[in-house]
Amino acid sequence: MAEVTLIKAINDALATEMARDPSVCVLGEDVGRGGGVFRATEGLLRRFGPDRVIDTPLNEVGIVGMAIGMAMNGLRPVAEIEFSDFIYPAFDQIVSEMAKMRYRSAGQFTAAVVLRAPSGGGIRGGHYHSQSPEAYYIHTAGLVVVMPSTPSDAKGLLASAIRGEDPVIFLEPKALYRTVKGEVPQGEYLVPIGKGRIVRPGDDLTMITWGGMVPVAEKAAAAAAAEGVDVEIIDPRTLWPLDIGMIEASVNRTGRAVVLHEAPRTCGFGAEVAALIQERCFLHMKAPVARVTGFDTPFPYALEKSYLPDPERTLRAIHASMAF
Amino acid sequence: MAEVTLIKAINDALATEMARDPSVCVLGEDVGRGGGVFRATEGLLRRFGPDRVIDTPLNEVGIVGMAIGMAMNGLRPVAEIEFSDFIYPAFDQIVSEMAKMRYRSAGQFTAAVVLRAPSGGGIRGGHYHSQSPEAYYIHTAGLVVVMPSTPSDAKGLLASAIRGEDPVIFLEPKALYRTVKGEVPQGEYLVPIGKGRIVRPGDDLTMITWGGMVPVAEKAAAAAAAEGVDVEIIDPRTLWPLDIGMIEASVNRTGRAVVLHEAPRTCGFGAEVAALIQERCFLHMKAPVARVTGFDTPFPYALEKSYLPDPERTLRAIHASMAF
Amino acid sequence: MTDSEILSVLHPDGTVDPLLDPGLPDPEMLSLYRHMVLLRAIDEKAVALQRSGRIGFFVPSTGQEACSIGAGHAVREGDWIFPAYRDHGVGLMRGYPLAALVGQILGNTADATRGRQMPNHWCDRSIRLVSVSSPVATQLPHAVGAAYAAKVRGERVAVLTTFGDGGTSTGDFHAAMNFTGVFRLPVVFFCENNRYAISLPVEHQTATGTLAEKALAYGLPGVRVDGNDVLAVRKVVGDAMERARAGEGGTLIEALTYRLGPHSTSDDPTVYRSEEEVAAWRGKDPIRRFAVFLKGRGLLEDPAAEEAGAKEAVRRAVEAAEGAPPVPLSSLFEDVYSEIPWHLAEQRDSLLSGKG
Amino acid sequence: MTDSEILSVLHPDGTVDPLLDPGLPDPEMLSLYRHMVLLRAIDEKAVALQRSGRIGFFVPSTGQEACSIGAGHAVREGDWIFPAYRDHGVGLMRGYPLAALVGQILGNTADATRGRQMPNHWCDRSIRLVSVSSPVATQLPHAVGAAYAAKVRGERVAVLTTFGDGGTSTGDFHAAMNFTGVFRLPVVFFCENNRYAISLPVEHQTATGTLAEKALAYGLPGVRVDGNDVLAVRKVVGDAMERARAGEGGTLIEALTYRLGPHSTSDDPTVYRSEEEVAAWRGKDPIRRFAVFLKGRGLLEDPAAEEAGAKEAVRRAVEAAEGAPPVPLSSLFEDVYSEIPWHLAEQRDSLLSGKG
Ligand SMILES: Cc1ncc(C[n+]2csc(CCOP(=O)(O)OP(=O)(O)O)c2C)c(N)n1
Ligand SMILES: Cc1ncc(C[n+]2csc(CCOP(=O)(O)OP(=O)(O)O)c2C)c(N)n1
Ligand SMILES: [Mg+2]
Ligand SMILES: [Mg+2]
Repeated sequence: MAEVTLIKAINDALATEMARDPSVCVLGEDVGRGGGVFRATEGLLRRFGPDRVIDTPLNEVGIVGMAIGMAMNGLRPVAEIEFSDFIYPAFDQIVSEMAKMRYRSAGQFTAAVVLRAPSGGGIRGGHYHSQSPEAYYIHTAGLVVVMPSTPSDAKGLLASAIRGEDPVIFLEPKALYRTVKGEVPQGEYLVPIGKGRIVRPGDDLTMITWGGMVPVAEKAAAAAAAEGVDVEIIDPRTLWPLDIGMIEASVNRTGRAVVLHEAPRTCGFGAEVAALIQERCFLHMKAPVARVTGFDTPFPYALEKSYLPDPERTLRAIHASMAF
Repeated sequence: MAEVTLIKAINDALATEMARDPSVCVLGEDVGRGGGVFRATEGLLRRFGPDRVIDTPLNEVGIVGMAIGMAMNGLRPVAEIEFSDFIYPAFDQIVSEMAKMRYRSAGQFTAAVVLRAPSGGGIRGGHYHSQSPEAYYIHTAGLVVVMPSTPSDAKGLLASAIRGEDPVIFLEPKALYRTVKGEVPQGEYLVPIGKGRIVRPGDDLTMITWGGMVPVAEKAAAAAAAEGVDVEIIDPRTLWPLDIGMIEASVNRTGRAVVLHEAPRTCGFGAEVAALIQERCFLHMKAPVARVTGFDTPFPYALEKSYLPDPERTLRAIHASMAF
Repeated sequence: MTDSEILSVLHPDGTVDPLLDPGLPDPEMLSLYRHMVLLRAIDEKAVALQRSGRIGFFVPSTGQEACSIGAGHAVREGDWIFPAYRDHGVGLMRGYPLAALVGQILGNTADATRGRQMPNHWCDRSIRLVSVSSPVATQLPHAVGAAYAAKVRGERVAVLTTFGDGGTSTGDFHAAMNFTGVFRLPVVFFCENNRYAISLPVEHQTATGTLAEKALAYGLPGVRVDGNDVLAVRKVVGDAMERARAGEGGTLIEALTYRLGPHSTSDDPTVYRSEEEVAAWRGKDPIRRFAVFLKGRGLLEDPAAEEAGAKEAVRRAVEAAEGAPPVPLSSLFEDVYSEIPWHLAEQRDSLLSGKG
Repeated sequence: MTDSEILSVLHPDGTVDPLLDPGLPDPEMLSLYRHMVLLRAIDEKAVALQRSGRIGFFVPSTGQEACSIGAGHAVREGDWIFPAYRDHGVGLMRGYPLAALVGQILGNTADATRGRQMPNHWCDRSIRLVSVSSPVATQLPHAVGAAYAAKVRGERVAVLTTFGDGGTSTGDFHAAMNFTGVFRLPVVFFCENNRYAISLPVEHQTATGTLAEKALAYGLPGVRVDGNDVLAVRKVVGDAMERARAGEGGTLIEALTYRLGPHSTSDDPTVYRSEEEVAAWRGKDPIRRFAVFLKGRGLLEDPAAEEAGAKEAVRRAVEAAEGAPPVPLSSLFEDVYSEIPWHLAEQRDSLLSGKG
């Protein structure tokens, strides 16, 4: 197995699934000749041709709506939205159509589209190239929301999303595209939807985090370990439906939980995780579930570093929880 | 003071503010000649003329985007979206533009638009005439989110929203448009943004609810009272920024909290309220914060009555909390 | 053809323009007529059901029968239909059973879609009649995607999508038309310009003289047709579908018509339309107009008997469907995902057990 | 004027078409030239700053200077500007100070917008230069609203909004054009067709022959202009702004141009464009073309000296602004709302106290 970047793993998943199943197509802005602004679709046009690697006009309603129609008529479209910040023109197509097609037709029609979008901060991108929108989609019944944090998970989860029968919002932590490397199995490889990953086992406190915050959690946990605090890190990978069993078991054991995410705090996914934990683990809790998150402001440009949770802020939350 | 319906109170607020301030305009689909599909804008066209009561083409991007531009150039637009379910084509204008205009221009430009939209279930409207979308907007930094549950609050809060300097998502519980009546002060009347209302004082359990669920909570509380359980009901009225002080004081006293809302549970505003309460009132809690909510499905037509929380389901949550 | 030319086939005196006559066999013409009559009978009954509280809501198509029936008749096996809420006629003409339609309205176990949506939101996979949505025009981009899939597989099929004059203002229209032009897809955009979007007159919907000319902005042809003339609609839609199937790309059709009734059972059209205007259009009733022609041809004898027959058929269908049991509570939690995840299982169990 | 006619003023030999010459006084013409040269010098410096890591990102307008400078010159006091990210030239021409522009790029306390946005996202209330957004074309409906407000107040002003060929495909374009037609608003839609939306050639963006003809779908006039001819741009935009101010409604202008550099500092255009194509357009450089004319008129002697002067001005501006202190941490929480609510006060306090 080769060590590859996360973006290469995405590219690998796309190529592998397209080679396996001729109904898999990719579409979006600049995905063909351009190879994708992050190069996720590089080489696919040459290999699979313009019928399956579709450069679209600049319109997200068209991209998502067309993908829905393709899915209804036997294809398996993987649509790329250039940045998750630019998905909103298609929000109606996502929440009113993609998410509800199976339900409203009682299963006669489905919209098993995979919508890939680079997400999160870390590239000095300001307001519109940095946001973390997962909560909007988790709140929308009918959507599966996935966010990998390692190359192998990226490959395996994307392949599972493509083969699945549900619409998937597949958020890719762009900060990690080229900064993490890892071994990725060659050829067909699947990671199941709905199963979390224990990034680091630990006994004293459970930290739930995902995407670009996983390396931050690891640093904070290492620092805590040096102080004798043993943090368990859980990356749910599939944000919804959440692997609640893994979290519950951990928190029942540790009695302490911190949720760490980039998105603004209020009504972020951290709120849901906190609500679930206190509902399910109430009698085991030694401290309130803490949230370390982006602030409730638009994503700033100059102060990005202060906006994004870092190992120090995370460590302070660990301290506060341990000292509660 | 006359007893009027909630929809009349909305109409009254619009007429009063338009009479007071010539920069107030209303715009939207069918708001002029049609008088609004719920008749919220009835009579305004005749009284204030077509320059200030604007029938727009069928395009929500246009409605919201135009309202933003009007606000930037000195008007105070109140835009109506026919149902909150039809707001999504304009989601990009709301989250990328309206919510961020002040921040990104460091206060040079603001988009103090009031976006009114009928919201919630109760009219046999199925998927697209019944949803409760508040969480999307609460999660979006920069927006004020308001939802009244009485005619006087509807009038006073709408007037405050129109006079304020921030963009407001003003959700109107359509189930209550004609089913609740109440005394409404005549002429200019303001209810402050950001202040909750204690609907019913009580000592044993705090119930936080809003919009169309307030009457449900009242029924459940009455039933609980008959069993000797004294429920305090808080209607935040402004969902965000939340009147956290009122909730904290109550829960610290009662030690028990139930959040009741129509929207789907996962990542709903109930999750945020639960997360905040357990963060702030941890040592006073005698039971986990419970959530009574719509289910995590698209809004159904035939089974609407089972989907929406009712006094029985609410009472069961009260029992469970008391017995914890 | 110039933009403002309006194609029509049926002359007021009951004859037809021989150059434009689609030349349908007699039984087909009678079938068109009978479906139009049935459609109107459905409207009448559904509105009555709503008035008596037995259904929640209804959107009638009275006055526009020539549009949906004419268009529906141009759809062939293998073609796809992405209709708007007002176009039950298209499905009906394609074979969507009356019983199924009535079941959907009632939302009980006679509804193949399990009471999930309001009346008028039908679908039937077996005839590629796609699930209707309430947000205006969201089906247009789906039509594009379905057409794309058919095209890359080399299928000789066309995709019909229908919508109103208001629909042309939506972003979905813009996206779908543009993608259709760029990818040269077999999509027929059938716009029923009934002159109003709820209360908004079409003159305030857009500043163009016609809706058809909007096609040019996307490199597509645009055609206008008399929407109260079922043979003209059949002809124009049939030609466009044929072009589409032949790989010659999409078409925008503007059918000029009028809704004689309210927008929906929630609407009071007297607020925004004059009696005279409605009366003038009532004089152009598409069913009566077609009947004159059929009588002249000796194909129709007793319109009143046809109407009575249709009413009776609808009455019987409603009677049969009304007896069906309500949808089970557990169905609330199904079809959200392909499998029921833990959180929905928990929510279902707590509802069914009377706990939550 | 036919749709495909492309208005141009500057002849290759350095003369002008006397019928179309906007007839600007000599100092104004020199000012146009100097702003074009300055614009290019800014691009060069900003790209260098990005390459050396001192700023995060930049969008150059090299090759399109005639568009934004020509359009900017047609804007008068009281008019509004809703620009796209590539149009710093419009603001610059209207008086947006170089120092402010450089401050914005650097995002420190020299930035009037407090480092809130990426480079290229300027604004200046004092000249009604509205805050640039990244999502393509979202500013178009805002322009409509601002024009509406001006119109109902009876102000004789025009609103200019700028965007690219890709922008015509967005839903915001469709909404804004249609509303402008319906409400007859004074909005000038200035589309810089630089032939690419990142990697997508305009032929794949839409199937129409021209972008200008899209105007007809909204009852608006559409005009094409040579976008590398600053006098032609000035003329066409000036006329459209005048029509707008006179209450005659909006116009869509398609300026044909080419971006000589990358889409942004993150882009590698060699992936999707040929060297020959770029070279051909380099031969049509709008600055050189204008210089030939100015020399012929005796208004310009030493282009190299002009360029050197501009570079020096930019260098000095950057030097001055680079010394400004970083924006304070507390500013992160300001301007979200008109007042700081409790939750932001808490978040601010915990950040500033090093607690949270
Ligand atoms: C996106 C969206 N906005 C608003 C509505 C509310 N609405 C329902 S029907 C309608 C008018 C549609 O008019 P038109 O397209 O002409 O079709 P018609 O009803 O006349 O057949 C409106 C505004 C909606 N359903 N969807
Ligand atoms: C809604 C939206 N989708 C996608 C993007 C990503 N994106 C940034 S610029 C661009 C191309 C714009 O092309 P054009 O409108 O021709 O303007 P140009 O950059 O050529 O000046 C794209 C797709 C975006 N900014 N906004
Ligand atoms: Mg209509
Ligand atoms: Mg371009």
